[in-house]
Amino acid sequence: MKLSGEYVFDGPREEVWKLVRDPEVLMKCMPGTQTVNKISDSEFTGEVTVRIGPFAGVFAGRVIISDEVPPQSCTLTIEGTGKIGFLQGVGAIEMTELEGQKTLMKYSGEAQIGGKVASVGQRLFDTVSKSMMKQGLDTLNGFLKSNAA
Amino acid sequence: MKPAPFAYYAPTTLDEALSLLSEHGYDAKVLAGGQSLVPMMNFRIAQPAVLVDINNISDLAYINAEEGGVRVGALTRHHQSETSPVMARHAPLIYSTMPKIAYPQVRTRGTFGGSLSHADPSAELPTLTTTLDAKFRLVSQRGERWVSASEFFIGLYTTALEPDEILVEGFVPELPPRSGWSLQEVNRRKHDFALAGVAAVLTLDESGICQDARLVFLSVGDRPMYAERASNLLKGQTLTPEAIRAATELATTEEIDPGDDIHATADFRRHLAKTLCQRAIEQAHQRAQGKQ
Amino acid sequence: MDKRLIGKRVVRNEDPRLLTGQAQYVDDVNLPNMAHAAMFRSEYAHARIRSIDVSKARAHSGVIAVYTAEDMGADCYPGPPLVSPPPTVKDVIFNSRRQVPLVKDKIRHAGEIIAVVIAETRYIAEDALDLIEIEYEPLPVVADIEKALEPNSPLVHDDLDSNLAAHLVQKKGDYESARASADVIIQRRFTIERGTAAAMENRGIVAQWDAKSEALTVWDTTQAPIPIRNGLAARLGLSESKVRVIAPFIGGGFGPKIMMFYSEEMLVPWLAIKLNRPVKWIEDRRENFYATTQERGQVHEVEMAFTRDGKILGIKDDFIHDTGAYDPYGLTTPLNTQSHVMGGYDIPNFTSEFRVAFTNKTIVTPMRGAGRPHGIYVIERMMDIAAKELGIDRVEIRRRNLIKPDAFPYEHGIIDQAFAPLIFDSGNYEAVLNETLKAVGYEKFIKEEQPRYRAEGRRVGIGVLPFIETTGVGPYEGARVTVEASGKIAVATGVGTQGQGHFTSFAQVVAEQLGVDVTDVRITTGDSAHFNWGTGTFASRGAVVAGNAMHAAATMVRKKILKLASKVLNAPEEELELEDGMVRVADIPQSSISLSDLAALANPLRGAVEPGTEPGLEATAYYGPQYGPTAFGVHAMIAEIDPETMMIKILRYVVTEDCGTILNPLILEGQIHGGVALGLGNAYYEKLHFDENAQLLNASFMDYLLVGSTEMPRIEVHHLETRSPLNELGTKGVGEAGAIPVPALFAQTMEDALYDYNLEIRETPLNPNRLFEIARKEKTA
Amino acid sequence: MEATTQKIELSVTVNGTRYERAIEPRMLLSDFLRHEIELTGTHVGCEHGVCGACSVLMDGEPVRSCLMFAVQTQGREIVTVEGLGTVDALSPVQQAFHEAHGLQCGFCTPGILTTVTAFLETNPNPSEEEVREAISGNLCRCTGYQHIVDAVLLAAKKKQAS
Repeated sequence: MKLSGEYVFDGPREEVWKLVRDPEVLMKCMPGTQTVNKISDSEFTGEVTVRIGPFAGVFAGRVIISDEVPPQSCTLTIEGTGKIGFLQGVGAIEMTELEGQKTLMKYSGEAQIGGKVASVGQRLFDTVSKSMMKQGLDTLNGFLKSNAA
Repeated sequence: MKPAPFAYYAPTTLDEALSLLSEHGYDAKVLAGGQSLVPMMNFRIAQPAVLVDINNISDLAYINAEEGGVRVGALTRHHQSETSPVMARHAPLIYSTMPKIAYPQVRTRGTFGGSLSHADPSAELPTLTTTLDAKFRLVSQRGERWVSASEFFIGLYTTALEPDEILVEGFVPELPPRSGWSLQEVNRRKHDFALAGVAAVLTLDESGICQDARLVFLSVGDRPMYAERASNLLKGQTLTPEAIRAATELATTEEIDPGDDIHATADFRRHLAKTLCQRAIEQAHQRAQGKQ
Repeated sequence: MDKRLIGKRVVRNEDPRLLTGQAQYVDDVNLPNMAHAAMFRSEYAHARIRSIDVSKARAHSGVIAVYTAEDMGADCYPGPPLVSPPPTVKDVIFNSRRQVPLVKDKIRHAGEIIAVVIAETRYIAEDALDLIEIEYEPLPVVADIEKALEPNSPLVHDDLDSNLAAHLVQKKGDYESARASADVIIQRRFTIERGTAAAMENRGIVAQWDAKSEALTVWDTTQAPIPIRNGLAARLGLSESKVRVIAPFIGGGFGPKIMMFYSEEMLVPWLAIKLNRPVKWIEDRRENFYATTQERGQVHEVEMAFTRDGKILGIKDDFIHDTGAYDPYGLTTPLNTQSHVMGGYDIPNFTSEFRVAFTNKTIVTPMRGAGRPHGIYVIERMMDIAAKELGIDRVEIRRRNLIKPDAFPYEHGIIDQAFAPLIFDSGNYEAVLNETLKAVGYEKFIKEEQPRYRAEGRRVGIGVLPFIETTGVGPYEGARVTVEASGKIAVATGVGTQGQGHFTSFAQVVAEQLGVDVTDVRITTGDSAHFNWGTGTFASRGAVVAGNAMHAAATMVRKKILKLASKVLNAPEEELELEDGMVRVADIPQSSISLSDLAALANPLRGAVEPGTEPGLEATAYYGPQYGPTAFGVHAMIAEIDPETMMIKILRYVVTEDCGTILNPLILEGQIHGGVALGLGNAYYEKLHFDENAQLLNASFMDYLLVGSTEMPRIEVHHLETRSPLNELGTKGVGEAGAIPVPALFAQTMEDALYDYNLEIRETPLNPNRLFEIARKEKTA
Repeated sequence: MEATTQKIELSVTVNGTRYERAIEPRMLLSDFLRHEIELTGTHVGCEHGVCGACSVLMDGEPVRSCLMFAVQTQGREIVTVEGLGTVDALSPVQQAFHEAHGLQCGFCTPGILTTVTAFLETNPNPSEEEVREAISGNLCRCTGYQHIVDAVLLAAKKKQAS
């Protein structure tokens, strides 16, 4: 499943980069994150509870940051495994400065879902991934604004 | 495929049910018809710790005609709506759609309130109630409130309901005179979830000009997609083919957000939405003119 | 009075029990102290197991045992090959790799079993599955059959140097010369994707071990109880006489219920012995999508040589066949494809090379159609394309090439799935075509109706095409017919039954010989305690092979009856007739004896039996054909499509079938209806969607679309009867026929309906989305 | 109010017989019928509410027994295929299925018979299209539905005549 889009952050690129570069922040941007553990500067793991209506699942998550070109671009690798399935995603993000202290993020990536949840819930992936992406970016933007405040 | 264990309550009054929800919060799920919840439980992709079965609460199943519309209780089974003369008279869009929803054995169990609360973006009732500008009464121990359908549906399986609230009834306004309606869908098999669909209601003035219009799409977003701008575009217009095309174009290029799945690409869904939107407006227009 | 029973629309003997919930299926077996198994299956398609910890599951209340491959020890070894490659074909490459009961180290498809939990209830067993902790090392996945055979592909089986499971070439005539002399050469590529049989009953096994008598009883949803019995006995070190396999009523088979062995079939009986408790395992629907075998994935590169006037000079078909992670079923399916790719046509030159690829997907074994729909799809699509390119009417080009009635037996000179030469025994192909054209009103539709529709802007198309089906292959089946003391007839055979009406059609064959009512013949199928020999129900062979064994045994019993009655009634055998359960001397009705009395006389309690005679009115007979008869049919369809939504409505569906002698038209029609329903699924609804990690994205009936009552058109069935000269009854098989031509027919009909889009369909199954994409591409091209 | 994952006392009438059992709340009605009270005529084909093989009548209406918990049938009346007729006395619907060859493997049949029995009560003289709608929630892999449709139409005729 391909996932791509754009998002405008209400803050300068350096600030957005700092947040993106902080896997702990990234993990927290995943809706439902319970715990975060640092493995290295560019790798974090954590536990995420995904809740969508009656569906609820706990996933062991991992985020790895690579191919960094600060403060412009990087690659994110995200993994999640749980009793009801697993997810693997690789995405490239690229940021450009906009006028008025804003930042445009372009992202494009590919996600693969497997296991039980993939086998019976495929109808909803696209909607779920889009909405989780939006929630995550909104959260990131929220951090940005609260840091600025 | 057997469900995980859960604690089961079968309250006989609404107060008891609300108290249970208040106590258990996110851990609890309301069991109404169960036609969407129980399959998820059998697959074990839903494992609620507590089920509050509201089927034993009396007085929640009714379809009553009222001034300006029809009041529908949350436990009204689809089969009741399908066979209700009151529904046929006051909410023909809902009435005529009921036979399309799932299968006969599901309609005997599936409920009005359950379908709305589940908020599947491909289900018909959320779309129809949004189209008809219905409102819902949500009750908790903290009190009650009325929420319009367009504010109720927030996202995928996500509504304005708090964990301690139950949708107890809906009020579906009756369409004024010179109104027409239509639901157009494309389904793989007749009773599957639509690949794309749209409901339209129109009201004409005495000279035949469109006074009011609402276009709402299903299966092309994370909730019923109300094409507000396209609907507004129709208002004040004579519904010429050009006007219909323009509204369709606006709605299906800017006001829906279709996704890919194994049955259809976003591209095809958009194409279907466009075809169906035009057909829906045309059919609603015909009906408004008393031609059908 | 008409004594003929064969060919009559007799209602079924088995119905009353099935209609009242009294028929026993495997999941209905309920034994004292029975434990319930649930399988812990891999979610990954290709992975190494790093570690597994079942301790929490073992400790869970209500859990009796948990076994991994390690716990199973030396008993965990692969099943036997069910079918070997044909010894009669030269230069076959075949790498036999078979599934194990429990996987120890490397997972080769999602759904493979890693551990089994046995608990007091299935609910508890499933709870315990959630407590098993496992760590995988995911490996690169082989999902695509073409990429599987590329040099750098990851390997499904590490000990092989590629994913090539098999390779085989067959030739007839000299295709290259034919090509050189052709006026027109047409080349195309076709893809056919995987589906599943989805019998309404999932698989299931119940095993009971009696330690004191060392006897094992297994209830199994198998189509082949005798081979399962023999294999289990060998595997478990038991005498065959101590193992009883019962295939009771089965809720649909369609091919995948014949396997040697499913992992669970090896596991559950082993567990019952190990635990000394009856164990039940019932597959659930989600498991069925992973663990029950599937079929259909192939990619073809085809070339055909024609003369200008549409005569076929030759065909070259190279294809890749997907066998999934293992290949226990040999080459049956791709061999069937090869033997059907010439259709019912007189094709002098043929060459076909197939490669079978291992992939990280569920095992492939034959399912209803079994490679035949692929062959027919290829040839019939090519005929349509040729008709267009040569400017010849699509019916006419077929007519010019069909095998003529005087050309039978028609020898193809290649080997088919039965390891026998492919020979078409008999047929009257053009007559069947003509009958269909008449029935569907082809001429009138083309000349009058279609232009009218088109003038109205409606896209209504017609399709007509023929197909062959090789059926009724060996090796053999048997039957034992006994006249019981009650005068009723007991019949036993080794084949299993999954809804084909064997209790009735076999009864008709026997009753006709013995002059009794059909309801007085009681058939036992699929119980190894009742009949010791047999292979199974597959390849559209029940009515042909077991049916002729029935006929042979009944004929022998008839002789015994007449011989004994002649003595008792003191009348020559020629003057005796069997009717209403009596043997009568013709024209002297008072001189008669009932079969009941005769049976008692044949099995006396005192006195002497003449030396050299056998007691009782009983006979056992076997029938094993040299090669199977080939059935023929033509299907026609008229359908409308909305070019904006690609929603279809089938307005007419006509079938003319020639499967030789008809035993029971009611049952025959039912078989065809059901076959067409599956075929329609394969044409437009049913596709298993695997992603690039070989994860199945539609493992439920929500997303895997079986055709429903609101989608199925009414089917008009017509018959022609060209008796097969190969067997006494003159029968040919029909079980799979309905499914075979439908995808090709559907494609032809869609192209005709969407005439102004100039479609060329080269894939199946289609769906609205794909039709939309193809149509848009062709329009912009 | 006491709620629990512990067993609950259930009292339900099935085919006119009252059954009382202590069961877990999560036990599906289909499993209760098949394994607790051993009425194995009701079949389970998918356990996610699509195939319809498990359809039974609750208070006269067809329901999916795999999508109900048995505890939800407290005090209700259930009719399964075993309650429609017997081998020696088939119900008119069963008889029609026999005559029209409306079944092959018989696995989906019980769910269809219960559904159709209820359907003909409310629609005694249906059109073919209405019949197809009525059984649209029942999958059959053997028959292509044609003989099932014929059987339902025949059953309607039989019932009208009697």
